[in-house]
Amino acid sequence: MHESDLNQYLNELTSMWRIRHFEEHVAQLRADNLIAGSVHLCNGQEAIYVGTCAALDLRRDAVFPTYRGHGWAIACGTPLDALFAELLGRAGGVNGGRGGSAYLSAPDHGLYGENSIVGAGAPIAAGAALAATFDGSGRITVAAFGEGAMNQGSVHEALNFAAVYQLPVLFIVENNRYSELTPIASMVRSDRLYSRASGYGMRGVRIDGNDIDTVRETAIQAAAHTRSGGGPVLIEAMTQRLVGHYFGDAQLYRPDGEVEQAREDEPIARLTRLLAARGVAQAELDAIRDAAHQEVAEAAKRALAAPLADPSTIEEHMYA
Amino acid sequence: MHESDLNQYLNELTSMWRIRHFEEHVAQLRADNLIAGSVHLCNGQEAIYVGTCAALDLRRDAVFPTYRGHGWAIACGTPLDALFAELLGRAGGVNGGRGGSAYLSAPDHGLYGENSIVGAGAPIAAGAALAATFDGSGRITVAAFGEGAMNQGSVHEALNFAAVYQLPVLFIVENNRYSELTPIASMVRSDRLYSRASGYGMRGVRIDGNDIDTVRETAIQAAAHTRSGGGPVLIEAMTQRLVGHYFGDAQLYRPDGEVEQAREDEPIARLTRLLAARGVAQAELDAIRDAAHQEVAEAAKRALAAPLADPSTIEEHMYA
Amino acid sequence: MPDTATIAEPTTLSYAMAVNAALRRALAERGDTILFGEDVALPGGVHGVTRRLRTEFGERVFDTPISESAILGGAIGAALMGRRPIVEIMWADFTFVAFDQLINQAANVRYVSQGRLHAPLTVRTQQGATPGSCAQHSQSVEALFAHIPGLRVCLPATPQDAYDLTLAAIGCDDPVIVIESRALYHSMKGPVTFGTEWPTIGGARTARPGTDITVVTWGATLHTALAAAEALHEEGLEAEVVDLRWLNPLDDRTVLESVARTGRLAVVHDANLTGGFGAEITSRVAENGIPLLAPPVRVGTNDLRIPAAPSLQGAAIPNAATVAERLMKACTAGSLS
Amino acid sequence: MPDTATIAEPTTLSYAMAVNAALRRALAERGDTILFGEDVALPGGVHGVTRRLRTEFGERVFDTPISESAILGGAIGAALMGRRPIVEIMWADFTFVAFDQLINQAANVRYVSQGRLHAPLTVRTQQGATPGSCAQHSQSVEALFAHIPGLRVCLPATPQDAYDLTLAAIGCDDPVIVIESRALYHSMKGPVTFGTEWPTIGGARTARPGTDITVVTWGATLHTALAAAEALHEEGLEAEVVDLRWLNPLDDRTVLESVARTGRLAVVHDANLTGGFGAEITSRVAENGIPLLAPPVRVGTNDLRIPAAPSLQGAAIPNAATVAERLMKACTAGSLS
Ligand SMILES: Cc1ncc(C[n+]2csc(CCOP(=O)(O)OP(=O)(O)O)c2C)c(N)n1
Ligand SMILES: Cc1ncc(C[n+]2csc(CCOP(=O)(O)OP(=O)(O)O)c2C)c(N)n1
Ligand SMILES: [Mg+2]
Ligand SMILES: [Mg+2]
Repeated sequence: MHESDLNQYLNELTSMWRIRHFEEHVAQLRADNLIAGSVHLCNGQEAIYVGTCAALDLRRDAVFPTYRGHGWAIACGTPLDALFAELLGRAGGVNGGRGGSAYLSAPDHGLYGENSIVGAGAPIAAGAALAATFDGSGRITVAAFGEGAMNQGSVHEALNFAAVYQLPVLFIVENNRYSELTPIASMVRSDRLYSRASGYGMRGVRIDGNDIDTVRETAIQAAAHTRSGGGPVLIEAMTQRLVGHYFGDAQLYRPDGEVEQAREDEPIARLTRLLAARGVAQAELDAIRDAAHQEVAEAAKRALAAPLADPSTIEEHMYA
Repeated sequence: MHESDLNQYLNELTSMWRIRHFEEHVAQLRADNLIAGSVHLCNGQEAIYVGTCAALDLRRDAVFPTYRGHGWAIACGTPLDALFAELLGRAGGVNGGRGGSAYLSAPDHGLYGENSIVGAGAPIAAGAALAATFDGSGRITVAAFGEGAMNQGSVHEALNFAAVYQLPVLFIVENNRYSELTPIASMVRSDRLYSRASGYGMRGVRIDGNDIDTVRETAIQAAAHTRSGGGPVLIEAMTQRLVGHYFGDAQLYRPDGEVEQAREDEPIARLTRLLAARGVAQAELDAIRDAAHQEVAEAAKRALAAPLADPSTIEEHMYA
Repeated sequence: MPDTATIAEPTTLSYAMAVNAALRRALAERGDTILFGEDVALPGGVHGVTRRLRTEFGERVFDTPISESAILGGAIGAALMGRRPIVEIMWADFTFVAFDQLINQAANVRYVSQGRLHAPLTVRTQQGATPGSCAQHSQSVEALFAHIPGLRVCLPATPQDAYDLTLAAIGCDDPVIVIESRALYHSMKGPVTFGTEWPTIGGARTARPGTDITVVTWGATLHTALAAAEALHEEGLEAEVVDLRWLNPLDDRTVLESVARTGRLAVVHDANLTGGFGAEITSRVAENGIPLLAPPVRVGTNDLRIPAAPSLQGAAIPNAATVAERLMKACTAGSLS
Repeated sequence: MPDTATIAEPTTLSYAMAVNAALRRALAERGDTILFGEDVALPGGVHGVTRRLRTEFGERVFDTPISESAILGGAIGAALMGRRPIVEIMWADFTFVAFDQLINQAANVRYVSQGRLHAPLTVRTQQGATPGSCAQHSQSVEALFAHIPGLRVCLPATPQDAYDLTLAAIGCDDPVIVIESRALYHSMKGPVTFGTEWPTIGGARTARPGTDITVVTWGATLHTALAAAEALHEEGLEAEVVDLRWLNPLDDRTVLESVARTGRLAVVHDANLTGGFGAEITSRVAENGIPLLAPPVRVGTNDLRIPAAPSLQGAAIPNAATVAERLMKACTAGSLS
């Protein structure tokens, strides 16, 4: 393995661990009622975020994920302290606690906002790409959403809108098989969702979303294609979540053994096996995991010590 | 030609003339300001209505067209007097003048209602088909809309909804090339709209919508397919309007010669040529045209003589 | 669970299970009902409100794609054909992705067809902020529905009303929006009498009698208002609390009659003030010329988006203490002229 | 057309062409503007409001698919990135197919991001009934927008305001809904002064001074109210007519000040009464304790769907005669207590 390839893998492993540990901390904070309300964790889907962001230039590109967006936020480089603080309702959160887990943004890091309305981010991402056709920025945008969102009218409109103007946008379908508690198979007759792209005259591919190499290389190609005016691309990334839809989901709807199998197939386990097979020492792999854990734990601690959002500020920023 | 075939053709010619004359009368009444507001005429698209209705049993089936729905209403058998009266704001209109040209219904004749919101009738038609899966009626439903409506979110949702439950509904796309004043080519990247059907796991076909044989036979097959539980079918019927989007449309957006060519290709001219070629006497063809004209003219006259909708009734029927 | 239809003794149920009991009765007694929505069937609803109904009623209860326009349009179409659909829109905030189907479609059916068609569908949804809920999952939007002629609108505030109003909605031959309270689903338990009659729509309820001020409210805010009334009581002031229950049909007679007695009016709601339904209540009292001892008061959320952080939500949305303070002031305010 | 930006002498323009002049100036002076919607570019709009803009401004003006969610979402996304989009939703009734993008998306941007993001988009639409217009193309829905914190809302009633308010909307750094009047597009002509300043948002206008009653109105209904005021004048009564112009920001001070002088209040709108914005105005006057000589009056459409037939529409929607009659009664009604 080339040294640069190895470094890339190790960085990706770090990034994925950072996300995983973040989510595990969030689960604990939620269980302890230090975080209030619904949280949607992305454990198991990390390769999509890390792989895609490798294709982006986040000083100009813009990412529009869903409520399940912590992984995107971290892959974009949003500071962990400010993310924890946001979920914990602290003044120092990326949105001072106003957004919360499911609707936060960090535009300084290219994260133009989670969205808690299924499908609603897709036309907004298309619009951000539309701006690029006027402002000479060379920006591309990413609209990320789940497979269930493919049945929402706004996603359809966004796909056609992007196709007709050949907008520089990547539609990333994070196909984790379930929409809340219902399997995609019971919500569509044809589950080859990427195949809808051709009806819009748009490129569509299905990939293994748990393989960091595949995600990264697909994203790099697709980004180059769309950035150079080739039009939008739809990437259906197959993955699985290792956890419930939201914190507290008992997952009774998942068949026996599914989660166990998913633990074998998840991207961190896969990259770890790959690196071990290519001769990276177990100690080094463990050190990466542990360093990420420590980074996350310290960020959480700092956020917990920070002051809550100040109620006297609630009237601010309603209008220009 | 078999006598039964000939009779069928002659009936279809009569029906198409009835629609054409109706629309021409409406245009005149609108020009004379006896009809108020927007009217959307269907001149040139008659084969779609007459051909499809041949496949329906309107005692139980249900049709959901758009504002461009006079042709559907007539093909369903709605009395001309009551249709004229509706457009003229008369008490005797199918909806007592409340619906008007663009939003009328005549459920006694299987016409469950025009719709003036682009795309909105599609999920409603799917729902009417859903009812059939519970009520044992054997009903199928027709959702008819223009090619431009294919980009509306509600149509997308309806197509997927119908596909996933294999609902007995036909989606008829009346592709007349324009949406109001804008050509479809500038609103989609791929103009093979029927090809979107496969993405939903649904049958989709494109047909010559100006050929009464093709429309009728396609509709009969599709109706049998969907009535027997085979699932929804999308039929993209290619046609052209001979007139503007609405009354008063100067049609500056249409290229030179397009309307002239359309007059050659329109379904009445085509069926007339076919029948003449098969030996039907010109006099008989003329008589059919004239009889339809007279029927329509008399209906218009009766409707014009009828009383206006009574303002004192406006509070009625708001609630059960 | 016992056969709900024949029991006269009250049973203690959570708000969520009271809705469930109503749905179960409707599905059992009315063969024309069908129930569908996102996650309502096999999973039994993300809040558990529809649980066991799929098991009991089979394919009349089914899960849908995430397609609110198809859900609502589908319900309208099925209703036109004689079914009596009950659908769930998981959050009231989500109705806006498919608002057309309610405003331009369902609401028009009966009137425009001169009564030849009707659309007896029930849309169950829920609203309100709960700690941490984001701005897209926290709004109180009843005023938008209440401005649409043709839609019936109710907001049950107790388990008994969750049961009764749900049944009344299902029995109604017009489209009804039932706005439930997520906050109350599992936190509020109370006695429910099932009765044998099928309840009908409409009618406010005087939740607490009083003489010093009339407090009009609806939905989960009732409990805020009742707590505030209790605080007033400790100060020797008696607030009469009227739970509207139905915004359409609106029982303004109960309100007018109460205000005529107390001479003071406050309206309390979680929704933001400008254009909230409190304005309608205040206006009805004013235009009916009911003499007031002091200007009427509206208590609601200031015109803000809803922040997620609990500390911020707490400051934005009326609570018992802030309401009590406003009521106290209203009770002691001077005469109008 | 002359260069609109530098002319001080008033020009006579139709309402539609006044909007057109504002759009033209915005596109010419602000390079960050883009304009899109259904049929707005090559065809110049189904009502001709955007004509010639495509020719003059090229690809910054473009036609879209029939996809209102994509249009509004697209505008939001472009606005987030520094464009200043102006979009048309052809009829206000059609906003409901994409209402989410306004309520849950555009309205939240600034507040939830603590001002780090903002969405300076202008949504032009038009509303009202015209003879024969169907129930899905006839509603007056301003109250729905005015209940949403985060959205600015205006309704120009004259060519001058069509010009000024459009520019103010475009210049505003928040999402603005401009509700135009289809009925006025070509029927109303008037003087327009272009000015050199860029107008800003907000501010009611006293369209007619008077002493006997304050009549609050907005949008095309202004002309109904003015005609009614003229009829009153012939009876010796002087109505002061306040054209709100902006429902958000709401200039209630002008209203309160006028009512304090006249002692009587009527609100007139085309929208249906229950939950209409008239309720908000009536409530503001009541809760501010402005003494009234008689109960306030709301004149609007009864809570009906809008029928298409002109004879029915005429009976449903307020006109100068019915408004004058109500105002007359209000002016002569006895004291409150
Ligand atoms: C318009 C709308 N409808 C319904 C919901 C409720 N909801 C939240 S997440 C979700 C499932 C989405 O599934 P999918 O798109 O596959 O994404 P995933 O959660 O699996 O990442 C639903 C139905 C919503 N937030 N918005
Ligand atoms: C939701 C919505 N958006 C826009 C319109 C305005 N509008 C009316 S007809 C029409 C064009 C529809 O074109 P198409 O679907 O091809 O049908 P056609 O009129 O050609 O029959 C448009 C945009 C509408 N009525 N509803
Ligand atoms: Mg999923
Ligand atoms: Mg067309």
